[in-house]
Amino acid sequence: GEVEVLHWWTSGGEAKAASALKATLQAKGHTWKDFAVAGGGGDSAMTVLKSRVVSGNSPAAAQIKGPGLQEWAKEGVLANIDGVAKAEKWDAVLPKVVSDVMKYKGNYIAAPVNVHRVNWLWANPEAFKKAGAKVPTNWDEFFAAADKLKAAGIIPVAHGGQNWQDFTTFESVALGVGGADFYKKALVQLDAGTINGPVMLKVLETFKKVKGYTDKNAPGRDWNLATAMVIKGEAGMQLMGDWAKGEFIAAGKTPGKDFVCVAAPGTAKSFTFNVDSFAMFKLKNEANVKAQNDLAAAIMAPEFQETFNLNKGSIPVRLGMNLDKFDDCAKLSAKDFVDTAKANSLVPSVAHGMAVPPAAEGAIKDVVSQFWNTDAMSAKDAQVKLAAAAKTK
Amino acid sequence: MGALNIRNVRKSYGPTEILKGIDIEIEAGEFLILVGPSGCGKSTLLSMIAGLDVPTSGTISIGERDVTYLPSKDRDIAMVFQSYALYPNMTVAENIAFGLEMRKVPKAQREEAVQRVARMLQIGHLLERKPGALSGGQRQRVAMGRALARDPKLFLFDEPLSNLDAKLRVEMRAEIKLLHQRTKTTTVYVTHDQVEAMTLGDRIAVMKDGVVQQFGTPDDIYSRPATKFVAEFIGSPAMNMVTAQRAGAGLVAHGVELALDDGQRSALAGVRGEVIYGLRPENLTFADSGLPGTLVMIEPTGPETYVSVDTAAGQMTARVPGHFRQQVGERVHLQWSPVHAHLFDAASEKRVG
Amino acid sequence: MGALNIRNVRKSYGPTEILKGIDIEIEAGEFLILVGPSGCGKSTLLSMIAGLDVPTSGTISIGERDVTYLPSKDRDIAMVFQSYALYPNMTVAENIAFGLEMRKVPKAQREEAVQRVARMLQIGHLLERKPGALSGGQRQRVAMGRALARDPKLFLFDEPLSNLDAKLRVEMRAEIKLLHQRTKTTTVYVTHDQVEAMTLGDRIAVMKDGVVQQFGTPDDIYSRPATKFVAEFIGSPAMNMVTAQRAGAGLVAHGVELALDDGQRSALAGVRGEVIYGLRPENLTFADSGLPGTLVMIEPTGPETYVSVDTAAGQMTARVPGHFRQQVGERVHLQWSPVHAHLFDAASEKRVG
Amino acid sequence: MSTTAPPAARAMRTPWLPKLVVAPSFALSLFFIYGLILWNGYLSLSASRLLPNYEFVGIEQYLLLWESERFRVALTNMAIFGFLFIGGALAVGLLLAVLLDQKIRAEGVLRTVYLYPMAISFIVTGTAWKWILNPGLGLEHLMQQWGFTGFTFDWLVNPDKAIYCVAIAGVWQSAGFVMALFLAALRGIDDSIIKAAQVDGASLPRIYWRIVLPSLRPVFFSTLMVVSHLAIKSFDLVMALTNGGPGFATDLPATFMYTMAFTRGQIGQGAAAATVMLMLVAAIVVPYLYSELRSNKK
Amino acid sequence: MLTTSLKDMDQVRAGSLLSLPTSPTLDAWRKAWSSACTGTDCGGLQPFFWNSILMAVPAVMISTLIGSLNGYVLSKWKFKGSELMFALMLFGVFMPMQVVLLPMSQVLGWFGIASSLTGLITVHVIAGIPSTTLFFRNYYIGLPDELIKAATLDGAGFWQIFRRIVLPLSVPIMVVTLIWQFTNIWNDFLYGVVFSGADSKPITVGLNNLANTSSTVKEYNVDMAAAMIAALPTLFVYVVAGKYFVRGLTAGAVKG
Ligand SMILES: Nc1ncnc2c1ncn2[C@@H]1O[C@H](COP(=O)(O)OP(=O)(O)OP(=O)(O)O)[C@@H](O)[C@H]1O
Ligand SMILES: Nc1ncnc2c1ncn2[C@@H]1O[C@H](COP(=O)(O)OP(=O)(O)OP(=O)(O)O)[C@@H](O)[C@H]1O
Ligand SMILES: [Mg+2]
Ligand SMILES: [Mg+2]
Repeated sequence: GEVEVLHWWTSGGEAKAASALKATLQAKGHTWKDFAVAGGGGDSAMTVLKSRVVSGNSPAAAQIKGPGLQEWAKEGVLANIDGVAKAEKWDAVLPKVVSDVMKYKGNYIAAPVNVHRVNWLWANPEAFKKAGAKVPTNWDEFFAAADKLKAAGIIPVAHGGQNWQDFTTFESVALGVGGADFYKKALVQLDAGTINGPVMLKVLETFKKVKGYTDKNAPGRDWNLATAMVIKGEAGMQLMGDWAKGEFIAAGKTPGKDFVCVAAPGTAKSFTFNVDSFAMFKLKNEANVKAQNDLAAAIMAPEFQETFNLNKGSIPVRLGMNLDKFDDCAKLSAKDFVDTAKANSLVPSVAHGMAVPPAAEGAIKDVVSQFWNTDAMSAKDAQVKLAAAAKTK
Repeated sequence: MGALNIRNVRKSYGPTEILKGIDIEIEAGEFLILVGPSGCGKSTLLSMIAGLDVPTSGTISIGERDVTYLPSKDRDIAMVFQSYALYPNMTVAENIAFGLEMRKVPKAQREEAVQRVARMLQIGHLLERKPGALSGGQRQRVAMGRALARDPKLFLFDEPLSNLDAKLRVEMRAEIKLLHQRTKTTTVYVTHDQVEAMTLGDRIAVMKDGVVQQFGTPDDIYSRPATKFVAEFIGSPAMNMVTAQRAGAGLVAHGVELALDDGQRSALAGVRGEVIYGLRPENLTFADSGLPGTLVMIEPTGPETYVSVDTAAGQMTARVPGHFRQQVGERVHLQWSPVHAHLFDAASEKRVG
Repeated sequence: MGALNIRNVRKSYGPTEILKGIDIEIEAGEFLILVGPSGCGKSTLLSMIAGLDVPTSGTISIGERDVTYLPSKDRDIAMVFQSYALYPNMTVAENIAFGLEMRKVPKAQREEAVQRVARMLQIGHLLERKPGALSGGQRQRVAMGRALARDPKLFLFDEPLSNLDAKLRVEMRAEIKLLHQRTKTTTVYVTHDQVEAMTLGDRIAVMKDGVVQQFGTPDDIYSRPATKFVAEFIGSPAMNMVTAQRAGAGLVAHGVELALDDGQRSALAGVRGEVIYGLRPENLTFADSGLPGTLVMIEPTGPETYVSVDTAAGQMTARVPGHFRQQVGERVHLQWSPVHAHLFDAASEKRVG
Repeated sequence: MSTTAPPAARAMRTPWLPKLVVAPSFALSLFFIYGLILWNGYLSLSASRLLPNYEFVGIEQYLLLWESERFRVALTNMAIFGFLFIGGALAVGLLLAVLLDQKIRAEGVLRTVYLYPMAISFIVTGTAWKWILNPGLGLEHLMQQWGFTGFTFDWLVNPDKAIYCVAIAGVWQSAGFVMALFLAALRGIDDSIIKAAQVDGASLPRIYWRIVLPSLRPVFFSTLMVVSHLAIKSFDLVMALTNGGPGFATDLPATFMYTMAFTRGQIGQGAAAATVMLMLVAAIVVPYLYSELRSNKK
Repeated sequence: MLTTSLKDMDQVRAGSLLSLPTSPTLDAWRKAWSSACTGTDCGGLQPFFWNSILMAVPAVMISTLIGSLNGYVLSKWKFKGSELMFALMLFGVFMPMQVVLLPMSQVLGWFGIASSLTGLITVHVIAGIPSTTLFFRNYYIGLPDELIKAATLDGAGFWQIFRRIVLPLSVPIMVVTLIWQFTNIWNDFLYGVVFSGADSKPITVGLNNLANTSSTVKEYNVDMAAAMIAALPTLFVYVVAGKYFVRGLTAGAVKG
């Protein structure tokens, strides 16, 4: 059969990883039609996907994640892949938080690929040494360290200019300041009482305080340029998901020595995840359905999970894998993943579309970004707007 | 070849009526001259004959066929535009050959035609130029060439020689005459040149303000102008006009008795009110007696001289051959024969007798 | 007001030389007429005087100032273009007022000037139209108006009356003459109309192929043409030319002895080879004796008639006043007085005597 | 043409062929433009989210839109941006065209240089402008390095000013094309009227202003149309330069619409935004179109 | 940009963006052209480039031709309602392209040309007609009507006048339209990504895939080289077409 796969893994390591998947399928005698659309964290890909579906020309699989899966399923265009899931015992190897996302009305409709941890803090030890600061573990320490860095003429926090970057910082602050339960209530369930509560106000204030430690050229900067600032020691630290590691490694730095990865302040016991997954679309051709099932199986196979995540910097979504080949940051991530899953402090990332439906997500992000960028806006105002945005359906 | 029949043609641009009911009919093979003051509607009429514009009302037929609404390209007409309308992107040769090409004339024949008209119009050396690199007269000749290369049912010429020097004009005029004698193609020709009008035309239509004032042979028009307007318009310098009062059977202007012959006298019998007494400058001669006056202007033009004289009956211009020996200010006498006088009813401006 | 001085001006377009060293000098206030066959370079010369083009070599001065390279707008010149070059986006009134506006003439004065020229050119009712809605002659008058509205150092007219009817042309000619007499503005005027050339000009320059053939007063040009070309070019119908051989002190053409007076005889003494004997049509008369011939063509033009006669010395055209009573084919005799004969050296085509 | 021509006259003046020639394009545009406007209008009244869906909900989407602060920002930006961009592009383009029309030697090179910004992918354009306008890297940095320490230029990162940066970049990008359009028209003009104006004593700027440009009126009209079209559609530009940021300070209706319809799965909302935008455009363009076509008839 | 594309990766990361390359190398160009990954395929931009050519050339030609024909009719063969027709078409210029994406794909689906080169060309042609018509129509308005009249008299029909008189006089506007259409179509991303098939994707999609990484290291030098490659054909078109901005096309045509 033939599988057409829509994804936005187009460059470098990602592309290599995707090629591995392609090879697996080709080994099983299927053809792989590559439909790669990069850009905007998948925005363009979504556009394409929609028009493909509308023209009655769906691909076999498409990279969709989080609540988006549910929305697509609701439109009735996704296929049920329980057959593969049963055979491969997905229920057993996936944390429930993750598998829930992959199901619609109890049936698997998508196969997960990897787990990114979003609540990381990346720091340049050199810079910290120079400033005489220590890598923070909570927000008070964070600001103390930031002050010292600033005093040493180093930009304390490297930051970029897209709204998801703003929100990555925001959700780390929320998790660190409010804790996992608050996070879930406020940002996953969008509970109005919590959003209007005092904790949220504190979160917002803290968040705005971080802004003070970024440089004024941040708007419009790509995240990797912000990372480069940390690498070069122009900046001390950056709040960013584990993909930032790729930049450090590509620059020839070693984890633990040239840079450190720690959980974002106050979030060591929690884990905001960002899971990439492939939704399977309803197909007409039998042979292609077979190929589609093989694709789903292959995605969850340990070999692919390993190759892919090694390349991508993330960790396998499948529990209980051998992580010998992974680096220390990944190992820590994997350990926390399991632990937090047990402790019920494994939370989905809003910034990366894991927690709330896109419409609400967009509206919330708008408010947070506006708050971040508008010096005149008070935390109180932001809170009111946030509450309004949370009501978006 | 076809006769041309224009019946009650009117044309308005918005609220203003340009042509006010034109009726002209000529036989197949005739040469019609259109003359009239600037802006009287000559070009407008031509473009309706050509099918470039439609009359507001009235019909136009060529031969037996009503062509009023027939598209231009099906009328088989060749035209010289007053504004030339050369194709700027084509060379002179291509401009000339274009009409033939459109009518699928074989290449060899086209080239021959180009050569023929180029010789006729003396533009052989310009064939490879674009119109932008030509002088005014050369452009006009190319515009002519475009029409002459063809062998149409009807030729329309809109002042085709106006930008040529006198010598060339004479030659071109002769060529056109020759061509017409050979092919007998019905032709409509607009001109301001009296010599052209008189020598080329079988018939002349004199227009004014969208109305045909007189339609007749050149000789008719010149020797028996139907209206005061035609009389003044044709002939240069213009006919001298004296407004005269009836005095018994005769005419008097400012105390001067104007000579009349018997025919004129009887014709005048039916006219009430004032009469206009017209004399062409070439019919005035200087003599020892006659109407006295003072020389006020002497304009030598070469072969003849225009002499203006202030008389009791008003200023009169005489046209005399060769040099004129007297000086401005001298007293002279004008004489003429009454047969040369043209009489018009001052009220209707129509010819009397 | 300034004299115009053109010194050895040459102009080439690519390899072809259009003007081959023009030398013309006129006094302040003079009226210069440029004539010459189509394509001889008249418009080119005007556009160099206007500063729209630069000579390849030579200089042009106006007054005391060398303006060869001075931009047009600083020369204070008004010009009528042969191609009109009206501003299509402006109304007639705006077209006329534009030059004044550019010279910062106050609005009231501009409007007055527009009214003045509109009256003069009879285009008062057209002032609000765009050029696109005008007839050919009306456009030409607007082009005139644009120049006449101004009061420049120098007027340049490039065939300004070619598309007007004879009557209007006479009136316009008179207006121009009047204007010139009043303002005494130096003027260069291109025309193909002999009457205009003879009546308006203080001086005439006859050009041919980029060379000035003769430069002199109208009378000079007409009665003493310097070359065979000038003799043929000025005057319509053209001068009759007979190629004659020396026979003793006299001249013989095809066995016919041609009359000469004493001055001519002695002037001819220095000439070797053939001689061209020229006679203007108006100097030929019909008589009972003289050069015999057969009538071959009779063209009545109204005031006079052109008569072509086949003689032993070649075909000759005579211009006779009024109607001509004889018929084609009849035998006639031509007579003339030797004082009217023009003699040219056949080799150099220069005037003899 | 006269207004009272009999029916046959009209028939003669317009044979069927020309009509046949424009018919397909006309049908296509009717179908795609007006069909889609209707379709879109309907969607704006539906509950469409991720995919089009025809459940009718009335004007709910418009109410939502009315309350959306982001949409209001987008409209305001459109006005500011549209004005600056259209004005700027026309002015700069015209100036360049006139300069290039002066028979200068390097015309070919300059023309390409001016046009080229339009050709470069927005990915690159955006990056380049980000450098230039970024206070820490570009202009401000450079000026400060040269010793003008007081020089600040932080518009790009200032939410209130960023839209001006977008306009500047927009002008830079499209002025070249405007130039090309004008240049084409200038080249179609017969020199003789320019000569006449010189003789009339007009200086070069005056000639252009009074004679040449007025006769470019139809082309001016095309240009204005295209530039406004660019303004309304400046999607790529914003995306590349600011991605709508800081925050959504540089959002334009086009980006708003796209985000709503495709990123956020609120097609109904996007459709409503599109409808509002089209109506606004129509309110401005239709009278202009009308007057322009009227006056051309003459 | 050029300088960056000539640098190697180490220098890119180390140096300031404005510095000159210390050891210029064409590696980035080579990589961008033939071996950079744009998904699971690592064939560089090469295939995309040819796709774009295959798409842009016919789409530009067709839309320009249609535009000039429409313009010709709407300016020189006016009929009752033609002005209205023009106005209606013109309004299409303002259609936001995002709005048409979904319905257009539906329609293309019906015709069975969704996700194909043909479909993409069709979309570009349709999208281009309003502006090309606008350009030509307004340019032709300025051509003297007398020329059309003279040609009709010479016996030329609708097509002959177009081919022999009008087209030769439209060189400058033709150049502009070609430039406009080529640039738009060549640089279009949205239509290209939505309406093309897996193996007919245009260069912008390739470039975008190459330059946009969600989470791995950026190779600026390759990105820049790729961007340059993608921009070269337009440069070529500008230089070549630009030569035809000839002067004074209608000189000597009419008096007036
Ligand atoms: N751009 C050009 N390139 C080449 N030759 C040209 C150009 N413009 C004019 N000529 C030639 O120069 C010569 C002189 O042209 P000019 O317009 O001065 O003639 P003219 O005396 O005004 O003639 P006319 O009485 O016909 O207007 C002509 O033979 C013409 O063909
Ligand atoms: N498009 C138009 N709109 C309004 N009036 C027009 C239009 N075209 C011509 N006219 C007017 O119609 C009248 C007749 O024009 P036409 O061109 O037929 O005159 P004409 O007899 O050829 O004059 P000329 O000898 O000056 O060429 C003129 O008064 C002119 O102003
Ligand atoms: Mg006329
Ligand atoms: Mg001339």
